[in-house]
Formats: sequence, C-alpha cells, structure tokens
Amino acid sequence: MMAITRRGVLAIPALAALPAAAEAAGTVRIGYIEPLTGNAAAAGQSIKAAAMLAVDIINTPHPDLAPMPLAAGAGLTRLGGAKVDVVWADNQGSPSVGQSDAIRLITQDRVVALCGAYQSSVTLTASAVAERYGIPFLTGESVAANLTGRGYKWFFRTTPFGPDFAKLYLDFLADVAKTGMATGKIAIVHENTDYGTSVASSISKVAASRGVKIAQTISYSANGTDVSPQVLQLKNSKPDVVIFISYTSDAILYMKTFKTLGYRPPIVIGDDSGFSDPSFAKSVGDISQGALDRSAFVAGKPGSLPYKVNALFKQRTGRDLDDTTARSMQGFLVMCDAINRAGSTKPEAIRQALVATDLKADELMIGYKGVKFDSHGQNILAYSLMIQLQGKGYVPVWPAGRATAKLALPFKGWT
Amino acid sequence: MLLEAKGIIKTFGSFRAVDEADLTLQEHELIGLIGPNGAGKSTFFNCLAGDALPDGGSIRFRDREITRMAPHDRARLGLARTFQVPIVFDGMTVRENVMVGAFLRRPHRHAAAAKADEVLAFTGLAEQADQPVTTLGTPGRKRLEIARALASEPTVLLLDEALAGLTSAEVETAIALVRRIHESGITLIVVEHIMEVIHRLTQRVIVFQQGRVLAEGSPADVTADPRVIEAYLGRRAGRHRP
Amino acid sequence: MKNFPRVLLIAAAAALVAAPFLTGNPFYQRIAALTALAAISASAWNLIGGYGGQVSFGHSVYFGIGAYASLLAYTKLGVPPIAGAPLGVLASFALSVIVGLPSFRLRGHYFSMATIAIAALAEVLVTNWGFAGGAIGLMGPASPRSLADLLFRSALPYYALFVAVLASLLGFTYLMQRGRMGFYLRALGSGERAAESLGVPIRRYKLYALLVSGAFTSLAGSLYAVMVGFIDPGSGFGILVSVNMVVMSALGGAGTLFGPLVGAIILVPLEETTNALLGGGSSGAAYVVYGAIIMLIARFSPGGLAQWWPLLSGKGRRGAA
Amino acid sequence: MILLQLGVDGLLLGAVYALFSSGLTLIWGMMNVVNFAHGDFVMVAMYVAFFAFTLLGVGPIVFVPLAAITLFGLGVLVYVALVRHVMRGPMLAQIISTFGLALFLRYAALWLFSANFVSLPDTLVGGVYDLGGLRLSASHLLAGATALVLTLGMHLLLTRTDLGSRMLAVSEDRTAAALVGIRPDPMQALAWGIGAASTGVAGALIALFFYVSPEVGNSFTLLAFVTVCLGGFGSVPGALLAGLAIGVIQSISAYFLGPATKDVAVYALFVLLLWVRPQGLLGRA
Repeated sequence: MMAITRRGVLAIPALAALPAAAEAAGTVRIGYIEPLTGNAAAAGQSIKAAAMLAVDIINTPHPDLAPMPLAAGAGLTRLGGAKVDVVWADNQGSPSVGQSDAIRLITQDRVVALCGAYQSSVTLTASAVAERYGIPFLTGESVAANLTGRGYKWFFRTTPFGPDFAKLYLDFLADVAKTGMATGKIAIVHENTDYGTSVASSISKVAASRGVKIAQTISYSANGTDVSPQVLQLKNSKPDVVIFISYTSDAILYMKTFKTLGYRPPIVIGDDSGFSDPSFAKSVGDISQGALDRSAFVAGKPGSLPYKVNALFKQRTGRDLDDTTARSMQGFLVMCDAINRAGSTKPEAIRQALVATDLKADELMIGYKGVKFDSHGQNILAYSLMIQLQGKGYVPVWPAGRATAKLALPFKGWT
Repeated sequence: MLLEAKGIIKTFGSFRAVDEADLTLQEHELIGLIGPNGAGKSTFFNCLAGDALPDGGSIRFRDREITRMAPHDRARLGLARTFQVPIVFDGMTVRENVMVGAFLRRPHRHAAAAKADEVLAFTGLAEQADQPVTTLGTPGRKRLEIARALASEPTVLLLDEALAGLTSAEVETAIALVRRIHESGITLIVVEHIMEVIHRLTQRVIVFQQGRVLAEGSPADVTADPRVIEAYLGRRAGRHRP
Repeated sequence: MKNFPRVLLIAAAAALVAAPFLTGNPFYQRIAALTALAAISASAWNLIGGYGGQVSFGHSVYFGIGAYASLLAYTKLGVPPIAGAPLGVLASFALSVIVGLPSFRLRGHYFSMATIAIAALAEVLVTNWGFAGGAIGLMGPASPRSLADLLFRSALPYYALFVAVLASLLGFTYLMQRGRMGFYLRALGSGERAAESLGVPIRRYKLYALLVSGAFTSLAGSLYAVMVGFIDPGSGFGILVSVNMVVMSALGGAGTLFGPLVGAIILVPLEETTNALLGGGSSGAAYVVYGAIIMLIARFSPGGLAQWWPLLSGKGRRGAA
Repeated sequence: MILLQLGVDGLLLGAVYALFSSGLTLIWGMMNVVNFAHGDFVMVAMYVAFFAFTLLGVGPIVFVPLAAITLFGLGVLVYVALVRHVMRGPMLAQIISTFGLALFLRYAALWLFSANFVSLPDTLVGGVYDLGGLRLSASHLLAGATALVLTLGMHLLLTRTDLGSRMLAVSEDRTAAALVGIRPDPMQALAWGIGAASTGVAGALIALFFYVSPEVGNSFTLLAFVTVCLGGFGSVPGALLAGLAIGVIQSISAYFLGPATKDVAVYALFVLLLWVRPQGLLGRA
C-alpha cells in the first residue's frame, strides 16, 4: 500500500503531462472493457482479437475494404492521421470491477471514449461512470433493455436489443405460417440470469402486443446438471416452436437430451449466445441439424465487405467471426468513425458526432440496415437475420432477400 | 448433601454403559471413583459434569435438580471439571487460558486477571504465565486445566484422571496440589485407575464395574473386598490369557 | 524508547489513512475506498470466523442482504439508497437468529458446509425473486437527486465514510478482544467442551458474535451498493464474495485485531493493479494466486502474517494483565 | 410413461451422483476431513478424459483408467503435501486448505484451458436404447452401471479385505493402529488416493455426456455434500442410496415444480438435514 501510494504521488505530474504527449505521438486512446477472464472469457478474448483487427484496418491502409469508413487511409484522417490505440481492461464479469475499469481508463489512461462491456450488468455500471465523467460510451454487444432509457446523454448502443429480436422471431414465424406450418404454439425456454430473463420478457411483451400467446415459459439454471425433466415437459406439451435463450453449456445439454429422449420439436430457435458459440456447432452440430439462430453477421458472398473482414479475422485467429464478436467490432468501428468525424478528441465533440451518425448498410461489416441513433442512444437501424444450422455451420435462410440457402423445416436434429 | 446422583442410566445403542449407579457427596469430602477400563466411570463422570445426558435417574446439586442442565450452567452453580485428555485454548497464553475460567465470576478484565494470577501462583504455574499455552507439556497442561477450573471458583471439582500419564515425581507434586485444593475448602471427586493414588488421597472410594457400583467405603475396606480384587485381578488375569 | 515501534506504527497508520486525500489520483482513491470496504467485511467476518473459530463461507448472504436492502429502499420507496442500510441491519439480525442459531449446533467442517449451502440457497432464491429484480438485479439512482443519494464522481467521500465505519468496527473489536466476550469467543473457538465446562454459554456467545458480524457485513453490502449503484445476485450473494472475506482474514491473521485490515491492504491493491497492468492477459491468475496463498497459509502459517508479527494482534505488549 | 421415464432418468442421474460422492465419503470417513475441492477433482478428471481423447485419440477403455491413475496421484500428492500437515492443526487451517485447493485447481484450469466449454463427441458412447418408449442413453447406462460396481467394490474393500481393515483401524485410532504396527500415514495417503481415483472414474464417465469447463466442479461439490450428508458421513452404501434418492427427487421436482425449485429443494433439504441430524440421515449417532 505504501509503495503504491508513493507511486501515486509521483504519478500525478507524469499523468498531467500525458494527454499532450499522447497527441504529440499522434494516437487516440479508446478504452475497451471486456470479460477477459471469468466465465465469459472466451467471448471477451474473441472480441479483443476482432478489435485488434479493427485497429489494424484503421491504422494501416486497406483500400480493398473501401466503402468502410477509415479503411482506405492510414489512421484517423481528420485528426492528421492519428493512430487509434486501445487500452484494454478486464471486467472479470463483475459490475464493480467494470466500474473500477471505467474510472481507471478515464482518469489514469485518459481515454477519449469507452467501448464494451459484454455483460449488460457491467455495461450498466461502467456507463454510469462514463456519464458522471462526461465521456462517450458505446456498446456494440450488450442487449438488456434497461440500458437505454436511463436518460443518459453519453450512452450509445449500435446492436439490436430484446424487442428487436422479439420482432424478428415473430415476423419470421408469421412468414413460416404462410407455408402452412403450424407456429401458433410457442414455448420459451430460458436460462434464469439477466440475459435469459430479459430477452424472454421482451419476447413475451412483443408477442402480447401482437396478440400472439406464449403457451409455455420454462426458466432454468444454466449450471444445472440435467435437463431431461424440461425436455420431457416439452415432449408432453408438444409446442410448434421452441425458442431457447441459453448459454453454451446448457444449449449443448439440451441438444444431447433431445437426442437421448428422441424428441424433435418442429421448429427450434436458439437466441444467439449459446447457439452461436463456435463450440456449440463443433460439439453438437451433427445432432442439431436445422436449429435456427439469429445473427446480425453473415459472411455472405465472396467480395462483399463482411466476407473480406471475416477472411482477415480467420487469417488471424483461425476462426470465423461470430455474431457477438462482429457486433462488438462494428460498435468499435462506429466509435472510431465518430471520433474521426468529430475531428477532435474533446468528449463533447465526439458525442455530437455520435449523435449525428448516419451510416449506410454498405458501409458496415455487419447486416444492419445502417446506424442512426434515437434520443436514447439506441441504433434504430439495427437488424438481424435468421440463420440455420445446415451441415457444419450456419447459413442465412431468412429474409428471402438475404438468404443464401433454403430454409429447411421441420427441425431434423440427427440422422 | 452437596451432590447426589440416583439411579443413573446411560445407554449407547443396546449397551448400558452406566446401569443405575448412585453417588452421594458431602461437603468437604474428597472421594475417589475407580474401576477397570470400560467400567463406566468416565461416562458416569460425564453425566455429573453435564457432557452426557443420562437416559434415566436424577442428579441434584446444592438442592437443585441438574440432571439435564447444560454444562455451563452447572459451572455457574459451582461444579467444575477437568478432562482426561487436556483441552487447552491454543493461541492464548497460560494466563489467558486461566482468565477464561476467572471471567465466570469476575466479568471485569482486571479482576479476572488478578484472580488468574492468584490461581497460577497457587498451582505453581506463575513462571509460565506469559508463555503461549502450546509450549506446555502434558503435566503442564493437566495442571493448567486444574488452574482454569479453580479460577471459576467452584464448590465441587471433578478431576478426570488428572494423574494419568505422569512420572512418579510428577505424581507426587500433583498429589500435593490436590491436597492443597482440598485443604482450601473445595470438595473433590477424583477419577483414577491407579489404586495406590486413590489409597493415599481419598477418604472414601466408589468402585465401578460393568456400569454398576460394585463397592463403596474407605480405601482400606474396599481394597480388601474380594469382589473388588476379583474385578481387578480377574480382568487382569483374563487379559494375559490369549 | 520501549514505545518507539508503537509510535512509528501510529504514524504510519495515520499516513496510510491520509494518503488517499493527498494523491489526487482518482484511480488510487478508488482503490483506497475499495480496500477500506473490503476491510470492513473481512473484519466483520473475523468476529465470528476468526475469534469465534466458526468458519463461515456464507457471509455473502449478509453482504447481499445489505446491498439489496439499500437498492430496494431506493427502487420501492424512492428514498436515498443509504436509508436502506438500517433495514439491512435489521434483516441481518433476523437472519442470524433464524438461520445462524440452528447452525451453531454444527461444528467445524459441518458448520462450513451448511454455510456454503445457505449462501447457494440464498443466491438461487434471489435470482428467482422477481420483486428484487430477479437475475437482472437492481439499479441505484442514475444521477444524484440530492446529496443524500451519495453519488460522487470522486471516491474520496466514500473512502472517508468507509474509514469511519471501519474505525468504529475495529474500535468495537478492540474493546471486545480485551473483555470477557473476546476471551469467551477465542475459548469456544479452540475448545468448545472445555469452554462450556468453564461456564461459557456457547450458543449465546456465538450468537452475539454473529449478530455484530452480520450487521457490519450487511452494512458493508449497503455501502457497496451505494457506491457501485447496482447489485445483482452474483455480486451480492456469490461465493467469491465470501471467499474474499476469508482470504483477507486468513492472510493477515484470523482472530487478530488488524489481521483482516492488513489482508485487505495487501490483496485489494494487488488485485486492482495487476488487473490494470496485465489488462486481462492473466486469465484467472488472481484466483490461482488466492488459492495458492490460502494453501500456503493453511500449511505453513495458520495464524496468518500475525503469526510473524505479533503487533498485528493489537495487543502491543505481551501478556494480558 | 412420463413418470417412468422421469424415474429412470432420475435413477441414472442419481447413480452418477453416487459415483462422484463415494470418493468424498471415503476420505471423510477415513479422517474426518472434508475435501472442499471435490468437485474440482471431478473437473480435473473430465479434462484428463477430454485431452486423452483429443490429443491421443483414445476411447473410454483407456481414458477412464488413465483418469483414475492421474487422480490417484493427485489425491496422494494433496494428502502428502497439504492435508497431512493441516489435519491436526487449527480448524481454520483444515477447512481453508482444501478450499484454497479448490480455487487453485479451478482457476488454474481456467488459465490453462480457457473458459471455453468443450465436450467429447456425442458418438463416443452414443447409442440410445428404446424399450417400448422408455429411452435410455448408453453413456448414462454405462455410468450408472459403473457406479454400482464401484461403490460395491469400495464397500467390499473396506469391509472384506485386510487393507480395508487396516485403513479403518487408522481412522478409528491413529495411535492405537501405530502401536500394532500399522503406519498411519501411508494408509491415509492410500485412502486419499483411492477416494480421488474413484472420483477420477466418475469424472471421466461424466465427461461422456456432460460438457467440460473449469467451473463445472462447482455444481458437483455441493451435490456431493448433499449426497454424503443424506447417506451418512463416511458410509459408501449410504452414498449410493442417497445419490439415487436425490436424482429421483430432482428429476421429479424439476418436472412438476419447475427447474428453479430443484436446487432450492436439494439445498434446503441439506441444510435442514444438517440442523436436525448432523450425523446424516443414515449415519450412526
């Protein structure tokens, strides 16, 4: 403690000199808070890899990614080609640590803006710090409904959130119903932490507003050891559609138990997270054929922007970009673009640039219709599509305009 | 009558460890409880101290029914004990150990410390007062247990094999200590299986066998009793035969 | 001259307390506040876990109760979060009597196991309790409505508040340690049968210790919620919340006056700065180190650092008289 | 039909509980020490199975014994390096020692293997038997059968063999055992080894149908406590019965009352049991 305090005292003059030094070196520092350790470390590390790719795309010329802002040139062109530098902070999945991170990044590392922080609970506390300090905070991945609507001035979100997903699923099911398949009886199976609970309640609310009744809601704990009673419940009530809001371990367990108990619901929709985790397709892909998922990111056709970005990511990590990682990366790119447009590292200028953001679909590496924020800071052009597990991986199947493969129903599972 | 136990029964499963045992104790007595191993004397002793609840019978102490009373309440009434295997409070000094006993009647720290020092001097532990209790050997620990019990200012002190495992020199000092305690006006029950010690120390002896009181009387009478001789010798002889 | 180390110690302590006011660095100020907060809950745990020898892994329940009390008071009654702290303390008393008292029959490992299960049970119940925000948790005020909301940009006001609470807790502990209660707790912690035979009413003293310990842990939870402005089942009731209290106490010296504080002063800045320096390059390394520290203490120095430095026990001179 | 399926599922699940609890109860019965890292032993065994399969390409015939041997070594090591020294120390040291071990193992695994969920391919022991509508998976059946054999074997070892009686002698009275020429330390190290090895078998078999992650042991530790407590501390056959009972209770309550209640039911049962009968339901007073 003594040693640290002494360091602290010494650090003051050094810190005071920092911003000037930073500008002289021509770098702009952005704080990025992610769960680099703990339960969600896999997701956090993947986001880190993607963000480092984004930094590379911005700082060095990538003319082949042309429509994407900042790709063609080197650095932030309106800031004299200043380089973007990310300061990483590990939130360990804890709201309190996330708060410490935000304070440290703002006061110690003098970042001009913040991104992150994966878990909605951490985003909540970290963005509250940003609000108090007047530093822009943008989340590209946290989806809890209560994040926007707090009356914050400095908070922005590019990703679609609960109500958007609910609309997506119901639109999709309405479309499927036109083919003559029954979709009236919907069951929601969700894990009982904030993610599952909040998405499930969004779906129920939107469904109620459209006059669609949710026949059954099953809430379970993701770290349980056995899900066969829940599968038996489903088998017994025979819903037309089962929507899973699950983490990875439980999603895997459900698919295995489906096979054991010989149960195939006609339509299985997984809400991202567990179903999008690469280890899901790897471990139970061959017994989950036909499972549907939502995704805002689809690599698409060769030559398209998402395809190229995905190729670069794969080159670095050996993996394809998954939805969550891509959404976070897109959020970070939007932030960098806003700083560039602001032409300044002053927080207020960046905030105004964010408010004025109006990106078109072809400027994005992800499948949104664009990026434009409403008064709460929510992107109103956020969008996802339905993808389906066919063979080794997911392919986009809905809406028709963006599909690359044919929707195959009912859920086949295993052979 | 200071302490009176009537028809005490204690069973473990189907085994009757104590089977309708009686005991009476007058003020200022020093009596011995003897018997071969497994005779039930320790269990009976624990019933008196409150560590075991009897399944039958009753115990009265200073005209109060204490059969099912908790040990700490018995201590408050003036019934103190030591353990066969000493239980000392690790992490405390010798004086602090004794102070725990002293706090029973002297809630204030300084009064308790003064009482502790008085008892430590009386038991010959004054020199070790500030040492951590872990530095004491077995004789020291046994002595400390006695000191601790004395600090609670009991009327009756129950000593459970306080002399077992000591060398003959240590036994002599221990006997002297027990005598001094008795002279200071405290009534004592001493559990031992060394007949010689009992012989020298006590006025009256109760002999246990198979959970029952086999004989009672002065040490000389009891040791002359053929049943007692058989209980001791017969068992010993039996043990040597394969 | 005999008092020289003592004078030095007091001077060092004063410097330590004042240091955060002098640095002007918000991050270090926050570390100081977090350290003081951790020291409160660890010192509170120490009353029953250290002095009383009842190793509880379930103190997170008290912490969670305090944190939820303050944010429930805010969300349901609209009062400043800190106003919920007394409610949390009341609830902690109820918990001590209803759940603690029957658990005191259990000794050693059995008691520890029961506390783990109780904490797990509480976490599951709160997760499924819609009124208290369920799994999503509860939020504090987004921006201060008045000073009473205790929402500050700087960590210094929190630090001052925490140090005041910590000082009163340590003051209580000091008096307790010197008096009958301290002796009785230490006695029953190391030999229940013997303590009982000397007239120590064991269950009553365990309950006394738990009442104070639980109340201060609950208060720590309330203060946490006031500062962080958010609580969810994991950060209130999770097992790691209890682990931190146990580790800090054991490292500094369980059952000593300053042990938990020293543990907190070592571990909190260590964790915060390694997190800052490594930026997460160290997946889970902090808890690997924690685990190793615990094992090393258990194996080589069950008395914690206090075993090597008796001044920590707060007794100063040897002997008690 | 549903009830039958639920009951059978519960029994198979319960057999698995019994399987990983028997090691805990053995160690406990032998030396009155709780291994708070028990679930993390299971986790280590699961990783042994996983890596044996992915790196060496071997199946359960090889990796189950391999996990048993590895865990035997871990158990002996933990006894010799840690438990032996704290057993007679203060209660705090006894309790926190294995707790520290649990943190150490869990987060070391996180560090080394990352938080990613991995699992063995479903096809390894992947058959499903359909008995007139009652569906049983081969991997669960295998685990259940092994649980029965293993608990029986452990029970026989303790009650019918010379080694077993030596181990029991040490557990009853260390000094007396030493007097008749049984060296207590090797016996207790052996007990830790055997307890851990059976946990190893359990972990490797569970890996056949369960995901593997560093945090997976958490759920197992508490379940093992409940099982051991219900079955009577130290009783191997008791653990089997208790495991089966808990499996059925969980399965049926999850179906009728909802999954959230199943943990509540089991933990609450555990706490109440401890309060009312601290020696365990089937244990002796």
